[in-house]
Amino acid sequence: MQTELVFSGFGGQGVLFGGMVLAYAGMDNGKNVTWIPSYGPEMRGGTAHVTVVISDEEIGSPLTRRPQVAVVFNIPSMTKYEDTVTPGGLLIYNSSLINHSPKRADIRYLAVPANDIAGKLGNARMANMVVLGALIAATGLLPLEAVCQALRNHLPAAKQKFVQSNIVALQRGADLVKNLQAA
Amino acid sequence: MQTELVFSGFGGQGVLFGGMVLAYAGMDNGKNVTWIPSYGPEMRGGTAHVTVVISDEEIGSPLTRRPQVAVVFNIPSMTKYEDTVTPGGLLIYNSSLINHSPKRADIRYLAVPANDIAGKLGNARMANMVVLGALIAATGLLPLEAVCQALRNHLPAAKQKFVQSNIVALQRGADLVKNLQAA
Amino acid sequence: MAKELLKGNVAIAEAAVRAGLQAYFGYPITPQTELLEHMSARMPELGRTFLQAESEVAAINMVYGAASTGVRVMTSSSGPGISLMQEGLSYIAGSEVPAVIVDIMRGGPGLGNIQPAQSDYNQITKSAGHGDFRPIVLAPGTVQEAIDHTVLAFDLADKYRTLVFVAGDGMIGQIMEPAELPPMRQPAQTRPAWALTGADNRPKNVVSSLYLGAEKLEALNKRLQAKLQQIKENEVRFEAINTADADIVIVAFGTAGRIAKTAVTEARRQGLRVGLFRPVTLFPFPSSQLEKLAARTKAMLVVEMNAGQMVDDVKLAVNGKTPVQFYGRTGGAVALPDEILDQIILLDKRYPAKKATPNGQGVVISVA
Amino acid sequence: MAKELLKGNVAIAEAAVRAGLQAYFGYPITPQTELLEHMSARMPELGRTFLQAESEVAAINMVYGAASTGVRVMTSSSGPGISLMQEGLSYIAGSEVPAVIVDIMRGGPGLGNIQPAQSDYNQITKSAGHGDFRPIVLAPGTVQEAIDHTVLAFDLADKYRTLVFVAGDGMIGQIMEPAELPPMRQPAQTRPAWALTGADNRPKNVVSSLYLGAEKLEALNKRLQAKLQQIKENEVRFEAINTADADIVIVAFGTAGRIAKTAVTEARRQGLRVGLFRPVTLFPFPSSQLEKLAARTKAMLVVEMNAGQMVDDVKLAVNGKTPVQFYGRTGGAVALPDEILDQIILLDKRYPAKKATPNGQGVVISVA
Amino acid sequence: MVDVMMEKAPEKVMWAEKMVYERPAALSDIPTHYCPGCTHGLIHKLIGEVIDELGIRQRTISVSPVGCAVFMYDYFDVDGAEAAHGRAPAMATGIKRVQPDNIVFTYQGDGDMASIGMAEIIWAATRGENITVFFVNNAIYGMTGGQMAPTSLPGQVTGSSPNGRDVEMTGMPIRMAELLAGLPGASYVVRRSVHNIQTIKQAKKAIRTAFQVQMAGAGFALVELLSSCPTNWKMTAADSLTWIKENMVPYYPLGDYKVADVVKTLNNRGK
Amino acid sequence: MVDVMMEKAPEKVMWAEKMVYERPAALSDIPTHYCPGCTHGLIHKLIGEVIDELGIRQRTISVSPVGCAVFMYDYFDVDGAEAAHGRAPAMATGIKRVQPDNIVFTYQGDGDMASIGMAEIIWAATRGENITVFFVNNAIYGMTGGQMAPTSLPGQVTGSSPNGRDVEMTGMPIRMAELLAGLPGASYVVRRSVHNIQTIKQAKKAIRTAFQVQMAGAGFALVELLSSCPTNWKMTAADSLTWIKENMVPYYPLGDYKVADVVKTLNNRGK
Amino acid sequence: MAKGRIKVDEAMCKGCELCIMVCPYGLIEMADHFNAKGYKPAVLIDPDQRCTGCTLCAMMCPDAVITVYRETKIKPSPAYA
Amino acid sequence: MAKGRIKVDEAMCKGCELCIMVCPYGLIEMADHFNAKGYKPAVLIDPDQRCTGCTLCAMMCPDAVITVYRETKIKPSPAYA
Ligand SMILES: Cc1ncc(C[n+]2csc(CCOP(=O)(O)OP(=O)(O)O)c2C)c(N)n1
Ligand SMILES: Cc1ncc(C[n+]2csc(CCOP(=O)(O)OP(=O)(O)O)c2C)c(N)n1
Ligand code: SF4
Ligand code: SF4
Ligand code: SF4
Ligand code: SF4
Ligand code: SF4
Ligand code: SF4
Ligand SMILES: [Mg+2]
Ligand SMILES: [Mg+2]
Repeated sequence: MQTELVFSGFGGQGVLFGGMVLAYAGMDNGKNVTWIPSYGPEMRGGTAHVTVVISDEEIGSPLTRRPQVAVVFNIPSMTKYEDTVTPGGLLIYNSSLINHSPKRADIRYLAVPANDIAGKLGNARMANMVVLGALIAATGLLPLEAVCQALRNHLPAAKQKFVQSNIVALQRGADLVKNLQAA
Repeated sequence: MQTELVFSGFGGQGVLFGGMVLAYAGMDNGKNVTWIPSYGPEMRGGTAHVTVVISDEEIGSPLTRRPQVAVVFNIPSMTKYEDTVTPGGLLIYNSSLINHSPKRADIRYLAVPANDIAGKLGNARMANMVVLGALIAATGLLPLEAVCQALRNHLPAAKQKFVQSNIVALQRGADLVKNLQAA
Repeated sequence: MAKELLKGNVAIAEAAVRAGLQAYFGYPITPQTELLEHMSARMPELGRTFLQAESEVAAINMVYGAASTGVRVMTSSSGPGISLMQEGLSYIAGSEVPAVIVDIMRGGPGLGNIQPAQSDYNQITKSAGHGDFRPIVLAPGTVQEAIDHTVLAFDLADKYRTLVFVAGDGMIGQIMEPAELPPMRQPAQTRPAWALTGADNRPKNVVSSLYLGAEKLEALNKRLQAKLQQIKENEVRFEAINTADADIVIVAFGTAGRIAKTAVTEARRQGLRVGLFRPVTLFPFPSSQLEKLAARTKAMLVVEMNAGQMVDDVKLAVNGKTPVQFYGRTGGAVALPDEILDQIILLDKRYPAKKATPNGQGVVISVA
Repeated sequence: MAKELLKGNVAIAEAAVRAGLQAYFGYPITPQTELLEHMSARMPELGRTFLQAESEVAAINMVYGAASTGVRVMTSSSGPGISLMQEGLSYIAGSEVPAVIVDIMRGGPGLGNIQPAQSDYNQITKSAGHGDFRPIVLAPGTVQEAIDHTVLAFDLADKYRTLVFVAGDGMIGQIMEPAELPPMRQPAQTRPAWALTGADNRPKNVVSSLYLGAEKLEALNKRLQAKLQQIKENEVRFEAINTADADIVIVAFGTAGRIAKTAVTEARRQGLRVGLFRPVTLFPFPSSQLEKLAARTKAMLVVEMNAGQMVDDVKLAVNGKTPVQFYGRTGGAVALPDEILDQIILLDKRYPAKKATPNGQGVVISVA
Repeated sequence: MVDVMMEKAPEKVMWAEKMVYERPAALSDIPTHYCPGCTHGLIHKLIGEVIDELGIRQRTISVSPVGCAVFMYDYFDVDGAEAAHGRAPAMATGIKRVQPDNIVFTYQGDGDMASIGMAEIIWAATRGENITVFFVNNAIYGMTGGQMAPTSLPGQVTGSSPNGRDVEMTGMPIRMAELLAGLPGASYVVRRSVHNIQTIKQAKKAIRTAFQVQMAGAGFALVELLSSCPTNWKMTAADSLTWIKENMVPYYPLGDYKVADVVKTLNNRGK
Repeated sequence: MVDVMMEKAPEKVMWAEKMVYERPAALSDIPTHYCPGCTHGLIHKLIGEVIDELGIRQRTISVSPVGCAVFMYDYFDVDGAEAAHGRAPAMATGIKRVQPDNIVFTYQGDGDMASIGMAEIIWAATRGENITVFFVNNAIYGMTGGQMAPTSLPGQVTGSSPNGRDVEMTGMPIRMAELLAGLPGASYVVRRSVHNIQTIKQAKKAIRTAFQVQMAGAGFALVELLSSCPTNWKMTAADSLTWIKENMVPYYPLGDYKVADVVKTLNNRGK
Repeated sequence: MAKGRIKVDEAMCKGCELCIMVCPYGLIEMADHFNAKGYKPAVLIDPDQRCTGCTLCAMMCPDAVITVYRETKIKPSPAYA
Repeated sequence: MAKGRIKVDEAMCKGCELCIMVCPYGLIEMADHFNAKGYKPAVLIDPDQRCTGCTLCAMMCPDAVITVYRETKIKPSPAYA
């Protein structure tokens, strides 16, 4: 099994970090993973993308034209990636910033009011973790606990103090999906 | 017909210039000619060589391993070129500076006390013209007058004042050979 | 050691440190800058030399200096910086001191952009600046390989007293994937006999690329060419996947090579007999290995992230024994598996299967 | 105009002046220095720009600047200096401004020496620094050709907005032989539409090699490759002597080519059917012309003043259709006619005459 | 361009709304890629204003550096060239020597000019090339993401001096204005800043003079401008300006380092 | 090495012949390729004498330039590297940084250092590299046959300034000692000459100090030496020395341009 | 005091807040909404018309996105008489 | 005055004449013959033993080919006593 995911948003929205946590979790769970950002002099202020591949096999191409999952944090990213998601795939978007009417019928959409939720948790910068939690819950790609553990394992010492609040954010994102699914 | 000549001596002995006058004379007489010096950071103090080719045909190689004529102005040049002259060829040497017993029987040697003659003419720097005059006389490569005319045609204006004394030196060199031949 | 999630640039830097690197000199340039940044933290920590040079010209000449003392030394850069190093590279080549250069290629020509590319293939494999020399060039396709190649690069550099390039691209530099770092080796405590360390109780040593007089310089060149010959004989490395029964062989290196793997897998899934030949050493190029394959394949497809450079080496290797097709993307664009697959399908239709010929020699078809 | 006895370096300089050169920027280096010195006298005399730059790096970037304004501009150097120009060359290539570079090659690698060599063939024909570009390369064999090529270089540079090299060697630079200079052309009074002259009554012009985003840079590269293709189709130049009935064809360029003429003459005298194929454009390489010859010849002998560089282009051209043998001298040594003749004789004995095959296609013999 | 709009009917005096500041025409109407609050933009604006005021837009040619200002040619509505890293002075030399009637200016960062481009700037100044140079000193390599620059301050933490610039290893930061002022070929060399309104005004004046020097054929003119890099300094835009004032200005004193006599004459004329 | 030889039988006092000057041991026993009377040789000799006197031959590493001194590694009996044109300071940096116990010196001509190598020398000085640099200023490109150097004097006729150096076009000759002295990283920067016995003695002293600075780990030391090029100046060796005195010294004043406090201490200790 | 106003080009504003810093009357604030580039643009909040059109904000704006207008007395031209 | 003499390494001398220039007593001249490199070497012509061994010539010689000897008083050592 191989899953290709794209994360995209403004620089500063924690896009790259969200993808990296997922990659760590995949690696710790014995998967092959690749994480490759777009990079450029316009990073700041511009748009940041990252492609994450999680696979049971050796990963050839770390890039994909048609991801199974796209996670978009702003309108330009929505515009860019909505069409690319592979049929049957999933598009998760930050509905705090994106007001969107789905164009496609052949993919699933998941609206996560990530900034609102994160804001309520007291730190708007954790929107990315909210989305990641939702992603995990919606795809079952990895156990949520694996992602939590990845934070514990790999956040540098100086940042370990944020682990707990990040985990709460992950949880909220996951809960949101569970509630939706329950609904 | 093609003639390949090498001139060799210390820098400052006018070796390159001697070859160039010959090349000019060849060109003015409708021949194909090439003139190619050795060049290097050791030019001064070191040894200067030039290869001149005069030909009725288009000239391919401007270099030769076995010149028909070698004109040597000092001992190192003698050492280097004596062996290279093509059998039947001619080796002209400045006997004012080189005290030499010929090694080979298959080439002709011509000893020209060029510095002595030039010194008597009042300018040791004209030794090269004395040798060139001898060369012309000994080979008949070109009419002597052609060489004199080349000086007139091609010496830059500032040096035209030396034309006449150079011609006298050429003449002395040629006379020497004629006297030898007459002897 | 356990695998870690490592960024290519950082992995190369740390691998070099662990291979006993004594000195690093470099100048920032995207997409290799994390390499320099890692060095700036690690080298001083270990009491070794890190210096951000004033330019790539200075960097390569500092490398030249340090290399002259017989220590392990490296620099890293990308296109424009590598261009500025050409004179220094040529001096290093002519002086026969060992040095490792990492080139994380980006789109060109000129300032171009900073996306991944392989467009410096000719520049780094065909010469080391002016003169007749050619460096060893290793082309990793994964972070693990980047690590392994870096260590290998130092060993080869020392073994042959030569220049070795590790040639990645922006993708290899920027990707993170799990990989294992080598154990830490300390810089060698002794110096080679030729090294400049002071003429104490021995005749003086000289490091120079100046050989006045054609005979002397020709003698140097003969020695260098003999060395290159030896390298050609002993150091060829490549990866061949599914080539045994392949009708079509894709030839691709580095990032293009790893991406092509996905295309090959997909092609096999569709029932096409496709293989992948991935040169790991770009110089020495695995020519005879490719030539052997040529006899059996009905066509080869060379995929590069440039306008067609390695393709000439492939053609030289197969020497007309099989058609060679090229597919390339330029300017930082990357050929993705689906495009490569399209090319495979086209090729498969265009060429009839090759009949085995007596001596294993195929019918020669001229290729445009 | 009458023929004059001209030194190659001076002849090139004066030819450039007469081709309407508006600016020269350069830095002294043997064996091209007379070229710069001639410019230092002539250009100011004509009210044009001569500037001795602080380095070759500065020189090529001054050339880049002047070229951006649409005037005829050139520089000249030799190996080490050409290496230092690589980055600037790549910028010029990426910006598509016309410029002429004279490379009077000397022995390498490194400081090497100042004797004539052809060892920068790969460096100047396979790339212009980093990135995918290749300049047009003209290789004169005589002073007259050096003059003609210089004038042609400017015309081609303007026509294609490209880099053009005149690639000589120390021998071409230092030799004197009779040649005729072209008539004096004044620098053009008008500037091309793209040139930087001030955005007065027109939209602004930009000269840049920066194309952020792979699509944009790929579009540039497609345009550049299309240009190179056009150049390949229209600008191939070569000289073929006695090739019509030749069993053996010598392939050599520049000085090696002219020296080989003497060997061919001598070989014919000895009854051997030998011809000479002399590529005049090294890029575009006369591949199809050579390929045609390959069908008929029993072997080709490539002679170069290097360790074997153009020989790969010859092999690529003949694509296995005839054996290709290499004979080279390095480090400033020059292959003389007698050595070449020896090689011809060896080759003649080694290979049987080729039977004409139906389609003009020869038997393929693999060459090491 | 006075945009007159009637308000209510005038009684005795009339009031009209006049545009008193607008984006200079010499700037293109497109957003820059500079980070929020980055004073590269501010310096562009000042240059644009001066170009407008001097009426030289149609004959100006800009030379962009490699650095954050690499796209400068997009931001000015003048002919523009993009130089190789550090080589803008050489490229400008090439342009100006064949186009003496054009006004040629370069714009270079500290990495571009003081590190890789050291030889070219010293030589342009030494020759007294008749060009105008803006040296934007932000004590960091902005574009490549924040490595140590030649002008990074002692102890400054950067991507390539993670423990703070160690001057034992790297030497003290280089003072370009002082260095270049010592060269006989330089006619006008000053240092300014843009960290508050007052310094901005002074900077603009210097930029104006630097162009006037060229217009008068009076030789090499350079304005060093202390500038911010909020992103790589990891500060807000406002804090960055304070950092310039408190940390950079003390090491890089503002002032006139070389004002050749011929320039003084100009200045007087200008008044 | 006192070569004692008995003369006639001594009466009261004994007389012995002592060798009071001989070729320094640090120089190899081979002739140089320098032209007759070229003071490159003289400067080599002084360096050799100092190396002998300081007893550092066994740990010295020389870095040759590209220029007439390119073969310097042949002429000194010390380990030697041959740098690319202008890059000796970078190469020396590479050597010294990994071999701090060696004494590393470079020797560069005016073209090598002041033209193509400007960035590298400024940066070595700025960083305060602990190396010793000899800058041999002969106002000409000797090796390539006499083109204009950055230090060629106004009006000087050279191969590339056939009508005399035109300072309007090329700027005034550059004064390296003054330029480098301004850099904080430089500890010792002086200019000397070798045109007569007195200046030769002063030059030797400066060479000695420049090595001592390095031995003390006190940073960057540079001695500029005015030197002759009889061949390309087209003068006799003797006239060349006069030319230095009459033409070069006025433009390139001899003197100490930077003697850092740490160096002064050294000097006192040396006494 | 002359009356003034400013116009911020919202789409081009980067929300750097430097204009806020220099306005002598504290008349500029950041909007609550994001522009297309993801920044909250500056807005003039001047209910009491205290803006003098002093241009300080415009002088400081790195992105040159502020236009300043000021009311000035003008001599009535004949047309208005 | 101390007595001295110099030895010129003829093969290495380049005949530049700088030693001639500095000898306070004019004791050095150029030989009439050429050495192997083509130069006329310097020779000490000191019939009156005026050379003081002052080393000026050696200090000036660019090619370091002059060795200087000087007679000096030495304390008789016991062995000679
Ligand atoms: C030859 C070369 N080396 C390195 C680079 C990478 N590079 C791009 S911008 C830059 C530094 C820019 O710093 P600075 O000049 O201070 O400008 P800033 O971005 O700070 O304005 C570097 C090193 C390059 N493009 N070319
Ligand atoms: C990159 C490069 N450019 C040019 C040259 C040619 N070159 C050799 S020496 C030299 C100048 C030497 O002049 P200088 O440094 O003043 O030394 P001098 O010979 O006068 O002692 C030049 C330009 C070279 N070898 N390499
Ligand atoms: S990185 Fe720094 S210098 Fe570059 S645009 Fe951003 S703030 Fe400005
Ligand atoms: S050319 Fe000049 S500098 Fe070079 S060795 Fe001769 S005299 Fe000395
Ligand atoms: S013009 Fe002056 S008063 Fe008005 S908003 Fe701007 S700074 Fe404030
Ligand atoms: S200074 Fe300009 S860019 Fe910054 S917030 Fe104010 S208006 Fe917007
Ligand atoms: S040692 Fe003194 S006196 Fe004797 S020859 Fe030399 S300079 Fe003259
Ligand atoms: S100074 Fe030295 S080289 Fe010159 S003539 Fe005297 S002994 Fe000979
Ligand atoms: Mg900066
Ligand atoms: Mg010099």
